[in-house]
Amino acid sequence: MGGLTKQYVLTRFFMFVLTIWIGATAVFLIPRLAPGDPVTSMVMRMTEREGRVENAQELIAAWKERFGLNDPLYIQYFRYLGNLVRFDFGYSLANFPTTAWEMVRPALPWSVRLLAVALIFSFAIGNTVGALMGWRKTPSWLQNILPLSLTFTSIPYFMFGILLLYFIAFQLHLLPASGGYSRDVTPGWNLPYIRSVITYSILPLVSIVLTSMGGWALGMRGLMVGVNNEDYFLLAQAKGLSPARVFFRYGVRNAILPSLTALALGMGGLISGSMLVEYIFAYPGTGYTLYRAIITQDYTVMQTICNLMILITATSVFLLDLLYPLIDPRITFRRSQM
Amino acid sequence: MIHRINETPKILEVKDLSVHYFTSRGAVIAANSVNFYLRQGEIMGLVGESGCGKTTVAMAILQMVQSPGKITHGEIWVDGEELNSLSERELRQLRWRKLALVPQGAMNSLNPVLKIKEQMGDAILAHERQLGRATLKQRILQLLDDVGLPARVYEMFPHELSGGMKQRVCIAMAIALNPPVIIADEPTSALDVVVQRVVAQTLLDVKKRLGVSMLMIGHDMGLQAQMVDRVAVMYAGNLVEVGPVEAIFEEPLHPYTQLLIESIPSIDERKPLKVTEGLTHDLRNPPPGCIFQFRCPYVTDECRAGRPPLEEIAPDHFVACFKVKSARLA
Amino acid sequence: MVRRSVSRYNPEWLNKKLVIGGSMILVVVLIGLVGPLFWNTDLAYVGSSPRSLPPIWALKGNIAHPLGTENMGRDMLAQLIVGTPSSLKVGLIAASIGLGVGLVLGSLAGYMGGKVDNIIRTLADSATTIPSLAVLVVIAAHVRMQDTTVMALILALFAWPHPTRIVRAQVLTLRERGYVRMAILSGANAFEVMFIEMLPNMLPWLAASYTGGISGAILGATGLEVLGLGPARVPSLGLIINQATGASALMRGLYWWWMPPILILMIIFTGFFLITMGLDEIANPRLRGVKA
Amino acid sequence: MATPILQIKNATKTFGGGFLDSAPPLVALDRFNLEIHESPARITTIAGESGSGKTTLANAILGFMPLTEGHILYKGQDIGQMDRRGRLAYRKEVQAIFQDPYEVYNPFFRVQHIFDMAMRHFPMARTKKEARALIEDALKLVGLRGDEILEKHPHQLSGGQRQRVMVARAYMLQPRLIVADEPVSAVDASLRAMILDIMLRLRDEHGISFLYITHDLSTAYQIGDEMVILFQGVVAERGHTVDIIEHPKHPYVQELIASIPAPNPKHKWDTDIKLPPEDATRLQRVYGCRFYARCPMRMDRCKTEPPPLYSVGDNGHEASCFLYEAGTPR
Repeated sequence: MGGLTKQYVLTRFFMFVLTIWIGATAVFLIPRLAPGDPVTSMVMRMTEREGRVENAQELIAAWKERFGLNDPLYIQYFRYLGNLVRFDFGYSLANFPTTAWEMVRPALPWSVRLLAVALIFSFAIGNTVGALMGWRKTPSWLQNILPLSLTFTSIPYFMFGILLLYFIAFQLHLLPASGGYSRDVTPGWNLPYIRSVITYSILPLVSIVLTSMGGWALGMRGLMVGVNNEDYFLLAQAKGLSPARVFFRYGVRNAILPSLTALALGMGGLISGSMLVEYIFAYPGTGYTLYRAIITQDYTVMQTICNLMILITATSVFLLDLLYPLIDPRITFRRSQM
Repeated sequence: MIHRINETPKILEVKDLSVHYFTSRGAVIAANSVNFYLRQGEIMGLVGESGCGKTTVAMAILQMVQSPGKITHGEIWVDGEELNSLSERELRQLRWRKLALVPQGAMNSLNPVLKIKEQMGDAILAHERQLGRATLKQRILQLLDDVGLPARVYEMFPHELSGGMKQRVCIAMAIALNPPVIIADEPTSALDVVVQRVVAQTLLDVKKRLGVSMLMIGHDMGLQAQMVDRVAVMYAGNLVEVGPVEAIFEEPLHPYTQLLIESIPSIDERKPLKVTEGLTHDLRNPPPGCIFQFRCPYVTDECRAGRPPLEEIAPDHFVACFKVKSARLA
Repeated sequence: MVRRSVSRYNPEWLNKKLVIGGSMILVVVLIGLVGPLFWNTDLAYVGSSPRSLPPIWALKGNIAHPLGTENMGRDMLAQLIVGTPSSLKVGLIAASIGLGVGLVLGSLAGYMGGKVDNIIRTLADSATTIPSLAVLVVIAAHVRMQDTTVMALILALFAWPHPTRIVRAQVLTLRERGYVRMAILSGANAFEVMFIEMLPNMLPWLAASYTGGISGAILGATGLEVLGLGPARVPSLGLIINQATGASALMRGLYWWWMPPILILMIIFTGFFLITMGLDEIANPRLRGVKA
Repeated sequence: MATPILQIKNATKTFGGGFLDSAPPLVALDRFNLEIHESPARITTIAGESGSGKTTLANAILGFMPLTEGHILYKGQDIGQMDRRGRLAYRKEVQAIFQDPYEVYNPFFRVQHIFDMAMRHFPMARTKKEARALIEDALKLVGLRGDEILEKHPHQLSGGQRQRVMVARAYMLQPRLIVADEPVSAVDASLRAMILDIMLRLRDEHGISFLYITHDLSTAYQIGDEMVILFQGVVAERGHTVDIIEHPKHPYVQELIASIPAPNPKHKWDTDIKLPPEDATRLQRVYGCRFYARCPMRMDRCKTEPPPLYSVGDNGHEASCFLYEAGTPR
């Protein structure tokens, strides 16, 4: 029977925990596997940038002490995991008394909002375009226009962002270039503020949507072409159903299923890509915070953002997995019913 | 042989139908000037080996030949209407109401993500929009009962059914609008022999009760013998013989029909195998003359020069062979 | 002994997208190969040239620096000639490691099944969902990168899950194929089955995964460079963009600074994208003949 | 008596039931026993419908799939425990032909490859010339010539040619036993007889035994010697082919044979057949006879007690049904 079985939920939950664990472990372990320790290399970097750092050796020792870097690796590791579970990310290095979480928290809603809207738009537009491209009955004038929407598919989000920034914001002055909202409005539930937030988000949004929807469209086209040849699709036509009904109920309804799995996989890439877009547009989300952390060598803030991104991805994948069986009755179908 | 003029009206007529598949290496003639008719209330079998064009003919009748295939010539008359000349919209309204399909391969003919009730309901509602919910449910339950399926199938998904049950759902769906003609495209292929019998008998039962006419595509001669009234034999895109089932099995006239009948393994007596060999031609370059000339043991110069037409040599019995024709004349 | 004839049997290898994409990549490769023969690459370093010269077609353009210079006195043409091959190199190294690891893990998983398969599949599945750039940033911030090779190694950490999944899926389907069984019946061992029977039939998939991997790695590398986390001493396309944005080149209209590297990167990505699509069409014939 | 070339002892294969499976395990083959002797060469048929375990058995014999329990012995040696050398010897003497004559060709190579591979691992020829002579010899048996086909790609051959090449390949290795897994199910009727005829010739002229695995009782009836009929992993009936087909004892086998469509329009099916509740068979774990749910003659004890094989006639004719418990065949 369709629906959620305990087995299925448990397996998916295991994957959820595992993804977070692998990501967090990579973030912890790999810098430590490299020759030298994080603190020393960070100080060396500072030396590289600023020419000279006063009392470099003492600084290194003090930092090592503060981070417990003198403990054996496994103790550091378990302490790290323990803190992670308690959502304790430690103090910001650049702004000491502030915690890393306090540094990141204000940026989160901006990023999540931007991401969610971008995802909805690119998924909806991309799949519609792709489904129409893969459908035999699509009028030929539309068939000829649709591929145009794939133009920007291969270009990375942020590079397209730079072009938009230059032409639309700096050359044509149509839209604001950077930031999250105009300095002239007061944040809160007032119309000018909301309008400003929307205006400022248009360019980052457009760069993500225009460059990512082509991927969905291509995937959907392939799936739709496959469905076109399925016996049930042909039978639906033979039944004399209206083209719209055949298209949605026997075409899109089936072809969208693998796209949903790809949605889960695409989350990580989307989050990664949007971070650079935020940097380009100085959009006050986590991507921009990350960039500021890189400039100020704020190691803990970087780690915090990274772990949060992993958490967000894993959570959305998990939620999607839970949703999936409700859409595809076969997914938790057990062998005993064969 | 019974020489009796059959006056039963023709419900389906295929006139001079040609279907070509346009490939990069030339056009493949999948069906070449195919002519036959189906009388009201009869089951006609359309048989031949794989790739002979029998499924293409079925798809052409349904006006569902897929690209790169194309109907290049011919007329298809169903219950007084010519299908090739209909608009897409008119065709849609006619489909299923006059011409239903029991598809090949029971496995994939049902949409895996829709419940049986939705798929059957779709077919009915597409043609009877104003139908109430309760009436619709009653209709579907009745149809399921008609093909011997329990009522719980109504709420089930296709993957919860066995192959035979799925195919019976397809039959129930085909009779939903009481169409005059049903095309059954290898309806029992890929089913186990016992299930095959159950499905075949369901079809026969439905036909008997509703008086529907049926065109049954197939390659299993045993099944044809059990089910059909007349048989049309197809070879490489051409009809070579059409006749009453008893005549075809007892006294096949065309050399290819003879070959088909002889190669059926018997379950009644153990006898030596009859082995024949022959070349088939390239479908892109059919030879001038008879299509069967390379495999025919009786081939003459006449066969190589011109193609024998399909001619009626007894009521409802047609053969395309010079040898048969001259034997009859003599 | 064993004769292969892909070219004759599969004319679809001459896919249009494949050819166009391939030519685009070839042009970019030539910049790095032929460029140093005609242009002094020493000009790619700080102070080698006058500062902030516009390109030759602009009002104050200079034949000595046809694409102009930036505000630290680096010649743009020289920077592109040095930076372009290094970007390609990163992608190539990372994707090759990824493909190698993927071949080993994928065939292990597909062949051995059971626990080995479970572990490898689960690892690869979770690794694909991890937002790679976020993790890369943290790693890159801590690893001192002198040259592009180290960066390629780090990027390789995210280059293996995709090939692993592809190879595993392929081995699982091919394992049931009649011809693989025929080879086993003919006494072939696992090695021969993998490399003689299966590998040729996986080629389009592997190639698509490989080109996809290359552009993925270049994307990652460029991303890190743009954020200022790449090797700081060697010119690279991402680093040029980083320096340009850092110097507000966009606002100041110094388009010759940031635009050329972006254009080259766009050619690279579009080229690899077309190649990947072409290869996909070869691998999945049913995509062919559909407009795109 | 000499050691049998192949001995299958207590072969059991269970699928699923693992750690992450919530479903109960599926027993595909349950304690199956069979002996095949080198001489005289015989054709032993393993017949059954889908899910009967016949393909599982073939896969186990060919070493594609390990058994859950039981042993397969080649000349007294367990094939699961042989070293590479022993396995090569086994591979040479026990060969196979499969159903799909296209799938067994690697699309990447020419037809020649299929012979090269075998030549490489089995020392049969010292020079290229010798090898070619062997290949030509094998091809001649199936009526083909090397220069016609070896340099071609598999898709350039017809279905019949492809299947004949596979037979030639198996024959070239001079095996003692060929496992033929549905060798004629995918070829057209007129070619079927040719393949079956080659099998008979290999048995009679070259002393090669066959394990003929099929769902088609009529071809088995035409060429087979011994026969085993499987139902859901268990032997329903075994004995000489003619005895079983002409006098089936087990209710399942009777149903099976009655369901084969006779190629004779005058002998139509008895339409009173009760439709078997096909969805009721696999739902619950079976403790007794696996045919219980469908059996028209079932008794209470059949539900809980699996029936052993009872002798029902000459030539080792046995059926697993309590109806024959007293040893008095009806």
